[in-house]
Amino acid sequence: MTLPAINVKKLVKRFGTATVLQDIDLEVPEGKVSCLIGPSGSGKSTLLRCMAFLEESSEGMITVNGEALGFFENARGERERLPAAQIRAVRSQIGMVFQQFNLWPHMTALGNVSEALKTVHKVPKTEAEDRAMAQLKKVGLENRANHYPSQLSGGQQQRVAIARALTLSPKIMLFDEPTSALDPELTGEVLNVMRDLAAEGMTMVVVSHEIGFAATVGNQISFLDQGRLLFTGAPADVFAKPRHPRLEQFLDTYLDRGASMLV
Amino acid sequence: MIFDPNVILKHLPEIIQGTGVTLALWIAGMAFGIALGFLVATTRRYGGKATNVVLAIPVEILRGTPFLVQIFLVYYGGPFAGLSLGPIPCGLICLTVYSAAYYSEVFRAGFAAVPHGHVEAAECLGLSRVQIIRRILLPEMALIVLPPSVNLAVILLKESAVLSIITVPELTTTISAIGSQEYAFLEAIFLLAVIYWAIVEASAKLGRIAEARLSTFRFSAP
Amino acid sequence: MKKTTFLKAALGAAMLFSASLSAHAEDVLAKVKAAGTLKVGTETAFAPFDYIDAGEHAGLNVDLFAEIGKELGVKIEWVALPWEGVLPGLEAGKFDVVAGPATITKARLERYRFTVPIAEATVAILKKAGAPISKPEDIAGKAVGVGKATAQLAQLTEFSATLPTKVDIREYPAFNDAYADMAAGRIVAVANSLPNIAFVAKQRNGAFEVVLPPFGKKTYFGFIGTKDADHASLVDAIDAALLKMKADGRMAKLQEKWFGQKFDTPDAVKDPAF
Amino acid sequence: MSFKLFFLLLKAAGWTLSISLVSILLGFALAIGLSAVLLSSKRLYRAPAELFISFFRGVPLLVQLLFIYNLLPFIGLNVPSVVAAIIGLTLCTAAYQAENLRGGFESVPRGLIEAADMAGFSVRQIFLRIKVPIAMRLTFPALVNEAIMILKSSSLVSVVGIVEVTKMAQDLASSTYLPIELFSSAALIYLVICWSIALIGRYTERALPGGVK
Repeated sequence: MTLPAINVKKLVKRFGTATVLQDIDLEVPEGKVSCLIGPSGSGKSTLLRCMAFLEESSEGMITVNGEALGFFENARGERERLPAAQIRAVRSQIGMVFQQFNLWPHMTALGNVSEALKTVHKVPKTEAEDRAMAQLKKVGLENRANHYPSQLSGGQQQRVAIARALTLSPKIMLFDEPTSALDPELTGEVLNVMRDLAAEGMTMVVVSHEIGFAATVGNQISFLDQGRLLFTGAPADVFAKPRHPRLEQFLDTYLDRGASMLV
Repeated sequence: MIFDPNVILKHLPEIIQGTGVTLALWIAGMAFGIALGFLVATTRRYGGKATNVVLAIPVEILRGTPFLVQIFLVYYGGPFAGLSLGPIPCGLICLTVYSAAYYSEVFRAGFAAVPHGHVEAAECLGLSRVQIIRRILLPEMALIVLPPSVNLAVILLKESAVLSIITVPELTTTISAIGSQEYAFLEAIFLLAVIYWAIVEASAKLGRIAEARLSTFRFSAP
Repeated sequence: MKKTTFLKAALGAAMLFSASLSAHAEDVLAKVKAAGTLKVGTETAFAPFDYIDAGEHAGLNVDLFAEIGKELGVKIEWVALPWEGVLPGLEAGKFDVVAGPATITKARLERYRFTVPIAEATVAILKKAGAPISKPEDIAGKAVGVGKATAQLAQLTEFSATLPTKVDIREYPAFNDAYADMAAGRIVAVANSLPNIAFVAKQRNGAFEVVLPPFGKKTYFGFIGTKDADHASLVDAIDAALLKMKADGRMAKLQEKWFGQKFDTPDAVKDPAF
Repeated sequence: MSFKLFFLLLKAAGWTLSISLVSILLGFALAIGLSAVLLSSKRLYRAPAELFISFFRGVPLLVQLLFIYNLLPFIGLNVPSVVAAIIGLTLCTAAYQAENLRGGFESVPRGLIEAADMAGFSVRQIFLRIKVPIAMRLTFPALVNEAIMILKSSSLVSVVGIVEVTKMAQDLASSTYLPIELFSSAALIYLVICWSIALIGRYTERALPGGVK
């Protein structure tokens, strides 16, 4: 077996006195789609944000393709913070898509997608915009390139945000509830883009309430509840009955009953 | 040039009196201004479109011209139009009208900030317009308008120093007169700055306390 | 007691810092000549010495300083402030000399150095035409205007104390404001120096009247400089220019132009009556 | 009232406009620096900036101007009237603008910065490319208001010897005895300028690409 794309070991995250993640161990396989599901407040978004080092874990380690992210264990076995440049280097392998899209409102779609190439990687303007345009084309928005975020629908904004993450050629894509801020009729276009991406063999970690997506596209499902990772497995195993009682309760309570019948 | 605090101590009674005049004019002007401003804002909101536009004109004129020019116009122009006011009444009237214009805008914004759904809910329950204003809009507005009101109060206090130019015997007038009389110019400016600063800081502090008190009545985020 | 001492110390310390930095010796006349401009501070609401005539700064001071400028070989740069700010401005070094002019008084001589007197400054009453005032004493109990921080105010206050009922003294930032208020009817009279009120009465023909005799002691107007050694040569030079103008008749001509009469002024006032 | 008097007022309005404009711009530059200090996590850095803002927001402009004009010479800075007026208005507006900007920087949505973080931006790049443009847009209406405030406040600079519109009207009123006409005309001039600023501000705001919702 190959090295996991992301390896989470004994991860603990505390906010003040509240422990939101407790002893999380998780391997994200390369080239596969891993889904994190669980009720609100279960810690799944926090776990994803720790994988992007947007949250700093309190204990434990995360490695990305074998390289330590944020913290490493020094010779005396103590946790130590890596220098900022190194954190940036490891993080450059990761692309992130947010629930609220987080497009920069003062730039056009093309500007959003090409900005990091120009600013961070010093790619010449025309080349950066060509590459950005190619990504926009991939998400089907080449004709919206000169629109500002405020002129785009939620679904279009999220597709631009995906294109923005993809231009930097990440090895891993993290999706933090990418469709939950969208009107139901707009979720399809985003999920389709994600499906295409999965088909290309992109390593993806998806936090989502879209159980249907998780069940059909996901290769690995992890169920979190109250800060603990209850189990991880293939969709067929996870959703097979008899289910774990907490999962059954989750499917009943947080989704409409129809959905639980589907899976 | 040595700073001489004796000058301040010698004239303490006058300084206290001048401070008193400033505080009295400020608080009275503000109280009348809030009342008049509220009246204007309510009339503009519920008095129909024409009333709204007609009342917008004086409000915009008052907000678009310097307080000093307004005072000059009333104080020196007034007698030519049959309105001969002494410095204190003139100052009080100008301060009132000026603050009313600004407070009316604060209240208008406050009205607008109350979610329309809350008013609709009250309408559906059969509350009258006056009841809606008293029971729904005002309590919700209070927290919204408090911070800009405190800011405005501070601005008005500072504007009141301008009244010295038409010889209202307030703080600035009193202290600068002492400064000239005693040839203690720097002491005077210094003292003026310190007293105003102290009043402003104290009222800002009061405003923050009021805000903290008021926000405890708010049950949940919208 | 302890509190007062602390207050004094704290305030004193704060100001001492700024005071310690201000000492620097330099001859002002040499500086003025090198720069080619003499900065003169004044207020422009004191007709006929300094006032705004249809937007232009005019008056006896303007003419006199034009001549002084010629004598010293420098241009004149005017800085117009409210009167209350003029003497502080002089002390802060914002200008080299003050035109004003100011009444030469005992109190001011202690702090400032005056030039050769340029006119008489004796204070009298200007009343609104028809007001029941026929002699200075009639202002008892009435509202009388006067400029803030002026010698005229000091003399009016002193005169008021001698009257059976005190005068209702109203202080104005400038005498112009007092005249305007008299026109508006808020006060019935203004106390100011004779040359000023004679000019105003003439300008507003019929509306205002001068009440004679003057109630104040005989005093004179002079320009004001500071007493320190740096400024001595400059004030000396201005004095010399003024004396020269007195001798060759230019001063008298200008007095005629602005007051309609010439004043018999001494060459120096050492011991003012007030 | 003759046209000549109105023309004199207009001429004086040149001072009003130029002093206000220079002060707004200088104040803005100073405010950017101040707000950066205010956002610092070190209390030691923040304290002097907070004191500065508290002073210039707590003391009447009239007193500030006298302070600057008469007190600066004692620390060896003897500035002419125009400079004193500009310094006074600049410091005053900088204090207000710095507070606005701080608020603007603080309300740049966290997620926009995270997105830049994920794209590998350095702290400096995030500040220049993301925070500054967004904070500018957020605070633009407040900036327009402040410009109007300063324009009106400039009516006070005659205490340090500048003959701007208000002082000119006062001077002319005392020799022509036409206070109503002169002060109304002065008011009209202020109104026209203020309303123009408001109009230009609204137009510019609409033209700015994509505000934050």
